[in-house]
Amino acid sequence: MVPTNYYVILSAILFGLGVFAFIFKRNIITIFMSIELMLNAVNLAFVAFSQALGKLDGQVFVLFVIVVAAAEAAVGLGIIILIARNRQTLNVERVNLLKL
Amino acid sequence: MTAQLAVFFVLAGLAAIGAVSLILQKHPIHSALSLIVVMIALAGLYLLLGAEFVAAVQIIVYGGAIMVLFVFVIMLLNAGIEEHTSISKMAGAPGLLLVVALAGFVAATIARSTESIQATSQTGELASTLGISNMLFKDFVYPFELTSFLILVAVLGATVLAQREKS
Amino acid sequence: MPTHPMLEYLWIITLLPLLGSAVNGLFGAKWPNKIVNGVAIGSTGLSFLCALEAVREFFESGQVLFHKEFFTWIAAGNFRVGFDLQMDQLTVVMVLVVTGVGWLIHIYATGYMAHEGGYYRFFSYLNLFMFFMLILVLAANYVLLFVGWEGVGLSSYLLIGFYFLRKSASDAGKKAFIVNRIGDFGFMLGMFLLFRAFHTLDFQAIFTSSTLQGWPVELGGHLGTLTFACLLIFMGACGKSAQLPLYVWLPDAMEGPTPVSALIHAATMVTAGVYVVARSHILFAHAPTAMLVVAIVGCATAFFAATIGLVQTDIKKVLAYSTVSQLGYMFLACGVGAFSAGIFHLMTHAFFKALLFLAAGSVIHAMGGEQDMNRMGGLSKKIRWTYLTMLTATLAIAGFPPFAGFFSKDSILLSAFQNENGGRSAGYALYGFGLATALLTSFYMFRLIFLTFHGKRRYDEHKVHVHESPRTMLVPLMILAVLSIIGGWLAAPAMLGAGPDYFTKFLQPVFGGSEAAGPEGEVRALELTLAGIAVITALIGVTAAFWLYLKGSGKADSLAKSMWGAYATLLNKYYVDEFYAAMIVKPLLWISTNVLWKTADVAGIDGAVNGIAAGTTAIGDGVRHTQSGNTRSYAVWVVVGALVVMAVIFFWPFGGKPVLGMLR
Amino acid sequence: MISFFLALVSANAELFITLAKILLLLFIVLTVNAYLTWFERKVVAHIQSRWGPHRVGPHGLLQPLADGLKFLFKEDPTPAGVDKFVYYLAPLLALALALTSIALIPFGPDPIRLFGRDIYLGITPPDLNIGILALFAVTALGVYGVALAGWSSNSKYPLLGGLRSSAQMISYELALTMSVVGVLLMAGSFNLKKIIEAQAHHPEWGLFGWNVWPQILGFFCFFIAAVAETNRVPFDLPEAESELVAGFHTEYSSFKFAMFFIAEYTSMITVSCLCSILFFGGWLSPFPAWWTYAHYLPSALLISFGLWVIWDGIRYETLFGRIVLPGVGTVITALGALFVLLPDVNEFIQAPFWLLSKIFVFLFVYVWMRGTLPRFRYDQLMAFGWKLLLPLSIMNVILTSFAILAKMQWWGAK
Repeated sequence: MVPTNYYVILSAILFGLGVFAFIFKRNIITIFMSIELMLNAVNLAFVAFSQALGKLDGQVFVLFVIVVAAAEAAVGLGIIILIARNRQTLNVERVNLLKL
Repeated sequence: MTAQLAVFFVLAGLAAIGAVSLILQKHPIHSALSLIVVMIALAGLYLLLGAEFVAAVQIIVYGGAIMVLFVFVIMLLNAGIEEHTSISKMAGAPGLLLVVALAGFVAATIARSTESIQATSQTGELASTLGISNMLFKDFVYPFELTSFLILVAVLGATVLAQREKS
Repeated sequence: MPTHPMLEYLWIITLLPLLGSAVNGLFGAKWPNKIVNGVAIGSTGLSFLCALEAVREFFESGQVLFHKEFFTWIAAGNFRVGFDLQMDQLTVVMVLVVTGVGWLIHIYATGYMAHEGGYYRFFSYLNLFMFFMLILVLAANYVLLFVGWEGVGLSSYLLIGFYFLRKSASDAGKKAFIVNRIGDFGFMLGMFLLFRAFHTLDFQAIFTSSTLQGWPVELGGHLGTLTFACLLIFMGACGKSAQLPLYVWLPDAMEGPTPVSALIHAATMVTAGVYVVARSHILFAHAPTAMLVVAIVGCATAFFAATIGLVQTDIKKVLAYSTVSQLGYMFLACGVGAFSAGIFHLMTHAFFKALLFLAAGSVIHAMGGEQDMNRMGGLSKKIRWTYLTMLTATLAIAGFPPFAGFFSKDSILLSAFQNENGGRSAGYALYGFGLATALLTSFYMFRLIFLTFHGKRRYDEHKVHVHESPRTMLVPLMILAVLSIIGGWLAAPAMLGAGPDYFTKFLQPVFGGSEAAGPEGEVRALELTLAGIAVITALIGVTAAFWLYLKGSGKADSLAKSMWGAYATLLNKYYVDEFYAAMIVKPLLWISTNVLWKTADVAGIDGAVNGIAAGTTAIGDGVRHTQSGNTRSYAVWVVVGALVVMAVIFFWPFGGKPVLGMLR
Repeated sequence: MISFFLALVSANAELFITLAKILLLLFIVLTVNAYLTWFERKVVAHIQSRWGPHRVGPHGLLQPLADGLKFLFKEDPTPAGVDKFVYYLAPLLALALALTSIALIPFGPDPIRLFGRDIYLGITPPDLNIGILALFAVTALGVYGVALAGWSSNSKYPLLGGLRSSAQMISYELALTMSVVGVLLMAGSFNLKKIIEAQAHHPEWGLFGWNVWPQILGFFCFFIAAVAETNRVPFDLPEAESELVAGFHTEYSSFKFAMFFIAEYTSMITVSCLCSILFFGGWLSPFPAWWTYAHYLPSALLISFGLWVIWDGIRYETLFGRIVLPGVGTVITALGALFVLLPDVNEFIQAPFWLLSKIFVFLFVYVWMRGTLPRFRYDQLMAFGWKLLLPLSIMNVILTSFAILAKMQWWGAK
């Protein structure tokens, strides 16, 4: 029997790594992937808790998260394609018109 | 129960390594592959937790659809090695500190919250799919419907975004 | 179906004019005058009829006070004000005067204003005034009365400034408004005092309250709550009824159209003060000091205004000052406890003063807008009806029998003579001044008549072609003339010993037994002698005027030269306006300019605002650099935010979950 | 030494049994794959009125062996500028996933007793709770093999092929899943065994109890989508010879190419298995239960087939053939006879027999389509998938659920 804390710590680690990637990667697509990574970490915590508490709500929420992630991926990738088309780059630091 | 622990550590190590390599890889497609590894490892963990339905969905949707989309887009845009610019000053040392602090906080907070939960002996009861479906279509039916709307909107948005304007 | 429908629906009387006002004000702009007339006169006439019906039912119900609350207006703690109206004998008099005279003046105005611009506006204002005035007289508590009070102030302001393109007119409007504010301030304080004393502001509740029954009469010198309350209320009355310190606005109010002067500044509104004092006579009865003050102020005003009236050359100004002095009479009456006499004079005065103003308006109309009496003369042939009616009114105001003024003024003088409050001497002094005022009144009124209608004409025949006014103007004149003849006969039997004073008898339920129903024995003898004296003085005044202004025309000027100082003083109205300007207006202006404007506003408020703006801009300039437009740095900021939230959750000191705590 | 080995085996037998099963299955599948190519070539040849492979061995039966040897010993150049890791990963991934998917398929309901243990046919126990979901999960990952191969080859045509295949697979995956939902609703479970048993509610109905009849629409959607998933004709755009030299595996040769090849044929087999399990009653016999003599059908078929082989072999032109073929024929005949003689065995082989025969039929249909149908155009493909197939399958789901609801309402049946 694996203690719940192990799962939780693992999810924390994954989340941290996701944040790290979110900040330190420069490729938009990779950044987007790091978001997915964070979502997965959260999912892991959800499932772990649902098992620990003996309730299924956590798993249901994981399903919702997955659905939302799918929608987000669809729209986000569409946006990324547009950016790549218009700015001929995938480096976020080159996409910096968003300032005064 | 050492077998379970061993499996857990294997999968957890796999996930962690995958995440790390997602960061270290220079080429987006390698990052994507690492992420896929993470996801599959997580699916394994879900199985270990007795959440087999979630595990399957994880692989089908994340592995089979979302990540495929990523790979597809990477191939479509023919993304190369990411160039190493450091225009942003914030995303340097301060960012690193912040990330570490955040991870620490997350871990500490969650750990503290788990103290209350004594690991009940869940033998991953295998009928969980039925329970999930009951919950999903009884208690959570309205959120469920809402997600369907969300999907619809997302589809429309993606379509609008992706089509080249006739000019 | 209630037994007394009109009483049950008393509010209809007040509402009709408001309706007319709203209709005219909102839609009248496009309409031809005829429709506007229809609406205005219709609404007022209808409300007049309703008033008559209500009065009939009131009599039918045996003259018991009718009081009904229609809805609760304000309810705050134990402070409760309802929109409730009441009907008693006093109200009957006031309502009939207001609606009746008001209606006549409406009719007159249709003729007088026929060629003016803003026709619908005028009638909208006039109806509005009617509405508020009716609220004022029908109100059953001080607060509602105050609503009417302020309302009439508003409409009078609007109407004085009717020709707002003329600076003098708008200034006069402002002046009236501001001076009234001073009085209203006192009135409100009085109300607060009353509420503190009685915990209610309802008339009946106060007057019949055990508190008041058990209240000791605050004899001379002892200044108790009631004295102060009465004095403050009287201050308001002074403002509204143009008594001594605050009378200055009324003469300027003549800038308004003549019907307005007739309706508001002669017949109805200015008598509101008298009405209020009479309404709260029970309070005054408990405060002799206040009574004395009222009497003295009234008497002084009467004499003072009369003196000014002597030398005015503007026909309306003369009438204005005579109004002030007549109001002084009324207050004198109230002051000496002869409330019914005061109300009686109020009524008769409403008749003949309205008549005077309308006649004067007719004259001005005939002269094509000329108001200076020195440019008139010898009009009696040309405008016969106007002349006759005006003569009637003059005789009435001068107090010749059997005209209305005679009886009312006479009863006032009698009660002044009998006054004990403050000692006999005070009574005699009051009587003396009253008599002198009567003399002056008859003098300046006949001076007006002679200068206007007699002697050789002093205007250019070719420029001005004099013409009689249209029938719409003449008919009201005649009606009012009749009224100012017979209006006083209610008191006649008493004087002739042929029965009681019906008017006093009628008002007795309101004012109680304070006055005997019809004088007896030596009192009647005294009354007759006093009446004789009064008539003689009036005759003296007439002859003096005749001798000065009709016989030898030069005499008046020579007299004026011989005693120039006094004449100039009178001509400049005792320099009161200048005095006020120097003492009050100038310092106020200085303070507002240098302290409030230059210091407080510019330096303080503007400084603060601009400072804040500048600071914000500076901060923005500083913070702007964080917005580098670089997505990664934004990501870092997101992390910072998340970190803060987590820190809050983690280090939440007060136990419990922070977020839920906030939600709860 | 031997004793130690035995001890090891008996110590953790489960593990070793599974291992043995895996090896066996691997062998079978690879062989079947090899002979599937032979079969395909033969059938297509006959469709096009040719002989097909005829030189190597009698009826070209040894052709697959030759091909295998060729794959093994051919030179294996790695193109310049490829992404090495991914380039090597792709074929492995494809093959591994294909084999995994077949590993999830149960070939029979009840175990054999061997060495005192129950041994199930198929690697995983047949009542795997999320069997079908697991299968879909594995097949869903199948995209990567193709896509990555196309991308990593660092060459135009493969890239196009990879793009096409990933797009195509994403598109048809939806239809695939959706069309199965009907069956799942009727069975009320993800468990393949339960799904099959659900079709045996009325044993006397025989093949009329199968899911095809109520789920005919779902079946067509499923089959078409499955064909598209396996990149077979008429959906073989990723490897359209005439447009992109050989599609995603243009740059692959020798054994890496073989892996793709095997993966494709294996997934064909998987799809056939799924079709027969989901819609055609899996291992159920098409005949009503009380036709007991139908149980002798397998042996009858075997015997007659064996006799035909012998008859054909005697008059074969080459000496080698005249020697080998009759031998094979006799073996087959003997096998049939054996089944007849051992009734338990006969009973036992019923289920696998029917399943395998159904799979065989579907494989034949595959080949048949390849021989007859032309290829879709890309836009046609997309339009077909999104605008026709997906709506149809969704409609199928809706209709099915309504029908089930009505059934619950009026006949109160579960």
